Amino acid sequence: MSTTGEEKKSAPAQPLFGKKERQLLSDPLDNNNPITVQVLGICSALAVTVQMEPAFYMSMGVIFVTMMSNLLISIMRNVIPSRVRIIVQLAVVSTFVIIVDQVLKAYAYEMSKQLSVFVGLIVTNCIIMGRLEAFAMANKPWPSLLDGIGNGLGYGAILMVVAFFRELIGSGSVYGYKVFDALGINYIGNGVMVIPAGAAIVIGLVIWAQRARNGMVESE
Amino acid sequence: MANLIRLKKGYDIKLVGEATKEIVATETPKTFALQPHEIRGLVPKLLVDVGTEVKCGTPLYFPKNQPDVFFTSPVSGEVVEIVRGDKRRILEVRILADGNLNHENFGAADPASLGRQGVKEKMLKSGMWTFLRQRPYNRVAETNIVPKNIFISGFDSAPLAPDLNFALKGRESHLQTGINALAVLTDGNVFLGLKHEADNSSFESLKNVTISNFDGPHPAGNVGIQIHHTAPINKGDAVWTMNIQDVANLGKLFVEGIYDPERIISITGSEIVNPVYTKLRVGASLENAVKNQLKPGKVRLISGNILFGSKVEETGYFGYFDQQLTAIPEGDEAEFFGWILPSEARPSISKTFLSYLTPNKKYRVNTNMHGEERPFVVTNEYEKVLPMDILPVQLLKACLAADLEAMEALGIFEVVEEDLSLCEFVCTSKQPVQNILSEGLTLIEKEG
Amino acid sequence: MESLFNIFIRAIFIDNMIFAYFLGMCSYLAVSKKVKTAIGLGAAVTFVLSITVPLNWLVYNYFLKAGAMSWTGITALATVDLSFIGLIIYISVIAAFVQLIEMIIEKFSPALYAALGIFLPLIAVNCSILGGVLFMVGRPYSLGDATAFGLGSGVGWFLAVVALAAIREKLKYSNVPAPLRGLGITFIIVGLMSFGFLSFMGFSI
Amino acid sequence: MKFLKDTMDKLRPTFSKGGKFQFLHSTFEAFDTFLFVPGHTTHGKVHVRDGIDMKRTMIVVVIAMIPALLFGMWNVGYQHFLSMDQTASHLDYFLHGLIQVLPIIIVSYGVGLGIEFAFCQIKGHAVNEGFLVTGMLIPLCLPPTTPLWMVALGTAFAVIIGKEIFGGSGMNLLNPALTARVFLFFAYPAYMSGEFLSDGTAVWFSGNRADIVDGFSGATTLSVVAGGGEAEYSVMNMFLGLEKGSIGETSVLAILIGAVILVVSGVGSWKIMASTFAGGLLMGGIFNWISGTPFLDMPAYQHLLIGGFAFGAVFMATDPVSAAQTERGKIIYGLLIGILTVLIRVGNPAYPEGMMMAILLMNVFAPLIDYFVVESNKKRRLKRATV
Repeated sequence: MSTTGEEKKSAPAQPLFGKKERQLLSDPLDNNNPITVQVLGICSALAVTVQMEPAFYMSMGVIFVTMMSNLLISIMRNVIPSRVRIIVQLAVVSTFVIIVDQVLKAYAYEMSKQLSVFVGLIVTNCIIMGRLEAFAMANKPWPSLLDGIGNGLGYGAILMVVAFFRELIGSGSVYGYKVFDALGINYIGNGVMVIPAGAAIVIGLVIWAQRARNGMVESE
Repeated sequence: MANLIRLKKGYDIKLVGEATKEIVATETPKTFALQPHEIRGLVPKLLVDVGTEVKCGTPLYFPKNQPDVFFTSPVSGEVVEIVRGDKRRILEVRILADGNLNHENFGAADPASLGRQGVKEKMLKSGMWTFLRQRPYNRVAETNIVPKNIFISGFDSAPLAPDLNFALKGRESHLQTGINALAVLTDGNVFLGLKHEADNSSFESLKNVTISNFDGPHPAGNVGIQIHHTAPINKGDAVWTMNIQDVANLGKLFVEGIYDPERIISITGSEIVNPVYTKLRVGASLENAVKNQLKPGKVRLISGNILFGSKVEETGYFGYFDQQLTAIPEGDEAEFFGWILPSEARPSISKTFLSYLTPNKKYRVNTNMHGEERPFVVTNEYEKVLPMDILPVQLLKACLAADLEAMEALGIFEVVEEDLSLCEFVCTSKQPVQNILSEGLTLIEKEG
Repeated sequence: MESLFNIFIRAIFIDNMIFAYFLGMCSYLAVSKKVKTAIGLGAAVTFVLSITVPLNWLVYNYFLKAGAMSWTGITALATVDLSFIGLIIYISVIAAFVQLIEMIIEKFSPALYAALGIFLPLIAVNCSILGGVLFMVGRPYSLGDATAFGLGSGVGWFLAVVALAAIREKLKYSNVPAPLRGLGITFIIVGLMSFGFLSFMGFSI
Repeated sequence: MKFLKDTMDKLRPTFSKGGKFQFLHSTFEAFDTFLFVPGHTTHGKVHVRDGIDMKRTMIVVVIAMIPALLFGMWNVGYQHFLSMDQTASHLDYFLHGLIQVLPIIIVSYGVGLGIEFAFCQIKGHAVNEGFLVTGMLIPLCLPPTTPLWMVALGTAFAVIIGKEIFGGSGMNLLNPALTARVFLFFAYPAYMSGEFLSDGTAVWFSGNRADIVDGFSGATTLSVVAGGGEAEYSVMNMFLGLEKGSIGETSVLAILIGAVILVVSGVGSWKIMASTFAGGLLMGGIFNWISGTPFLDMPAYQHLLIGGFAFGAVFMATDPVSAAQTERGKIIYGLLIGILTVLIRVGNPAYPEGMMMAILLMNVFAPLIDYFVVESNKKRRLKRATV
């Protein structure tokens, strides 16, 4: 399912933000999006998209974890015995997740309550393990860091798009701001967008729109 | 002794134009033709050319993949034309009859004393082998195998079908010899399916055969249905079938040493002036048989019955496996609000027409589709007319999806196009059921 | 005090791992193409969930939560709160258990093992398992409740995956717009299915 | 008629390939085949086809729904006057209901057909007649107070998400009408459970729609029972349908007339209907046996008379596309619907519309039921081979 990560030994002297590096950041946003194209990390993505705010915090958490664990694993990649690499990866990821969890609890308690178990579940988010396996284990720290950020961003972007539609249609607001009220429209929130079914349908449509644009077709 | 199998599912389409039980002689036609494409997937290799003189039983061509099987001339005369279609595919081998009916002599013999190899050789050489059909796939029987069983249906339940008991009256000894010959070919049984509580006088004294009686509407007379209920085909099995009139002709081969592919057929249908029986040879031009017989107007002439037959012109040729001609009106008129009005009575298994109040009425049907093709939607109509433990819709969908594994598991080996013809008739979605199955069979025969 | 039956029903339908929380989606989408494999993985998930949830309940209540270790009688341990490292512990318990299951399946059903292939190790990182444990920790469940919840969650996941697999097998004959094929239409099906699973909303007997 | 046919034939080239209005080809064909069953003839080895076609099948279902529709119209008026403690002539009741219900039907058909035609046009398909039924079912299963824009939204959702993206009629997973109903139920629960008075601003229709429907809303029989069982309902009224509820679902009598039409014509599956009723009775009986709460004690047969049970069993569950498609599967499917309906109803008195949820849930599981039926057929064949 994962596609990149084959560019193992790149030339020694290379710019910090060459074309390749920019691609590492931008590809996961669109054509190689972890959720809609790589089909990774869908697990916990959708449960927190009723509103944009929690989705934003969630995205930040995931970006932090992908970035840091990609970096750390990449640094350690040559010393990890392949037999125990999954355990090591899990340990590294869990550590960062615990950091995120504790930070949220300390500085944004309400939000951490709202995200409930989903912060903890970042551990099992396939994006992270997927990128570690597919990229960080085979690449140098700097590209790995970028790849982590890129995929975190790609994940976050989808989360935010889905949350945008769900919040707008479901509650008539954008990031908590009641747009319809501001426009003087008496908007009746659509309850379907608030229940999980709404998330699945919206993301289905987002995938449709994206694939219709980039021409990707799954053979089944 | 004979066991009785009652079938509830099925449907008899009652039509006007049933043949009266008299055999009217018609003049032997001038031209004959064999049409290789009547057998699915058959690629012929010609043995004759334009100008070749042939006798009745002279080989004309053989299938590319079965070089020891000969299709032989049904008549004596001269090959006058090889009609070809796209990519030079051979459509017809035409023979001009000389009117004398000279036979090749294959020599009379008792099948039991000839042994399996001897019977086989005689059948192959004379062309009688080609009337042996092998299931699965309904192909020409393979020469190097021994079939599990051989099945013969003793009645035809199709609309307006000929009464085979009537057709075979007086041919009991040929029939018995034919059965004896078939019995030599298999280690299993020769099964004969008869219609329950009907006049079976031509068959009652037959020996060397296991008789089962079937009771129920069409397609009870289809040999495929009978196989399913007597000794079903499992994966890896091969069984053979033969039309009962051809069994009698097979007997004639052993009794008299000649190949004589003639059948008593019924000329039927609402557009036939005088529906009767007549004698017709395989591949015969129809012109004499239907001369002065077709009513005016747009008429479709069918070699075979309305559920399994080929559209032919008046100057066309009689099918290789058929035993009836049918003529019905073409139905190319659009019908105003035809889908909502009660409409004129027509046969239907649905009860949305008034016709269901008069179940015994006989109809004059036409060839209109009565609707447009749609995806499979309505359920349970195929099941009503297929008296087999087979899920027809699922099987057809597997064929459409080219899912070999599912096709096999759902029983494609047990059916041939003919068995699903009623499913196509009843289909609300107007699906080409037989074509779908046919493509499935072709695919699985090629891949499997 | 909820009855075990209600916890069970709620876990299957209302708090369904797939339809309410989208947990375990990766393997859910990957194995739901054929009913046979779906049944295999579904059974595995059910089994793992119904064992690891109570197992982790014991771990949490006797080792991790504040004051959990008072049973040891060691005063130094009596006030220790280890719940912050819970994540790592739970994951380890799950991983170890899955390893065991994998070995058992490999030994007794090579066919199933071959069919599930790479998905068995995935159970360890199947979010529904960890999710089940985390939900359990967050709720005031007794051991019995936790077992009912774990089993219910598993059954819910099982039903969801086999139903989707049957639907996708049926969908082979449909004519879905090309860009929607695969992931897109599957998500929409999941959405529509989740309507059905809301049947038991507010259910209690 | 000849003239009409000639006109259509003359127009055909304009809409065919190369014609000026080629892009409206599907639409033209839809109208043509609506007027005339085409003169296509058979071309395979089967030369005669059954007289039945999809249009005819669908129209039979629509006809079967007409008694429920007519009664529903009358009942809307009757309930209105009843709530205002007035009486009027039956004609008044009916006319009042007609004014109320007709716009809903028009919106449902208008939006649904519009989308359907558009999709067919884009994909170049023939327009399918499946919506004939859906377009009538949607109004029948909605409360008469439903604002028209909700009808439009629900219909659009059902047709696009519920059907078209699966490839159109015959491919859908859920019953489209039910999809619309459930979508609206979850989107706007207050409007759908009949507790909401339409406030006029949310309605397209002349602004004073609220006046028309005033008093109609309120407790349905189900909510009366649910609310504690001060049984102010009579079994006879339940059977006749003199009670509040969705437009077409109240009168068991009218629905049974439809059921007879469906069963006699063979268009609706009697197996599904019968097994659904049987399942409801079975579960109701079990609950009677347990006994304890008003709902548990409600006689089993009464479960079949309320909350759209009959309507669901006859018109919704029998949709051949979303139901189980194997014969054995249909019986299991129906039984489970009946059982689940009563179970859901009794398990959650605040959420008594168990019928539609049960059907929806079984729509989801119908392919699985079929799967097992098909597998058992395969196994039988395999077993036969090894014996």
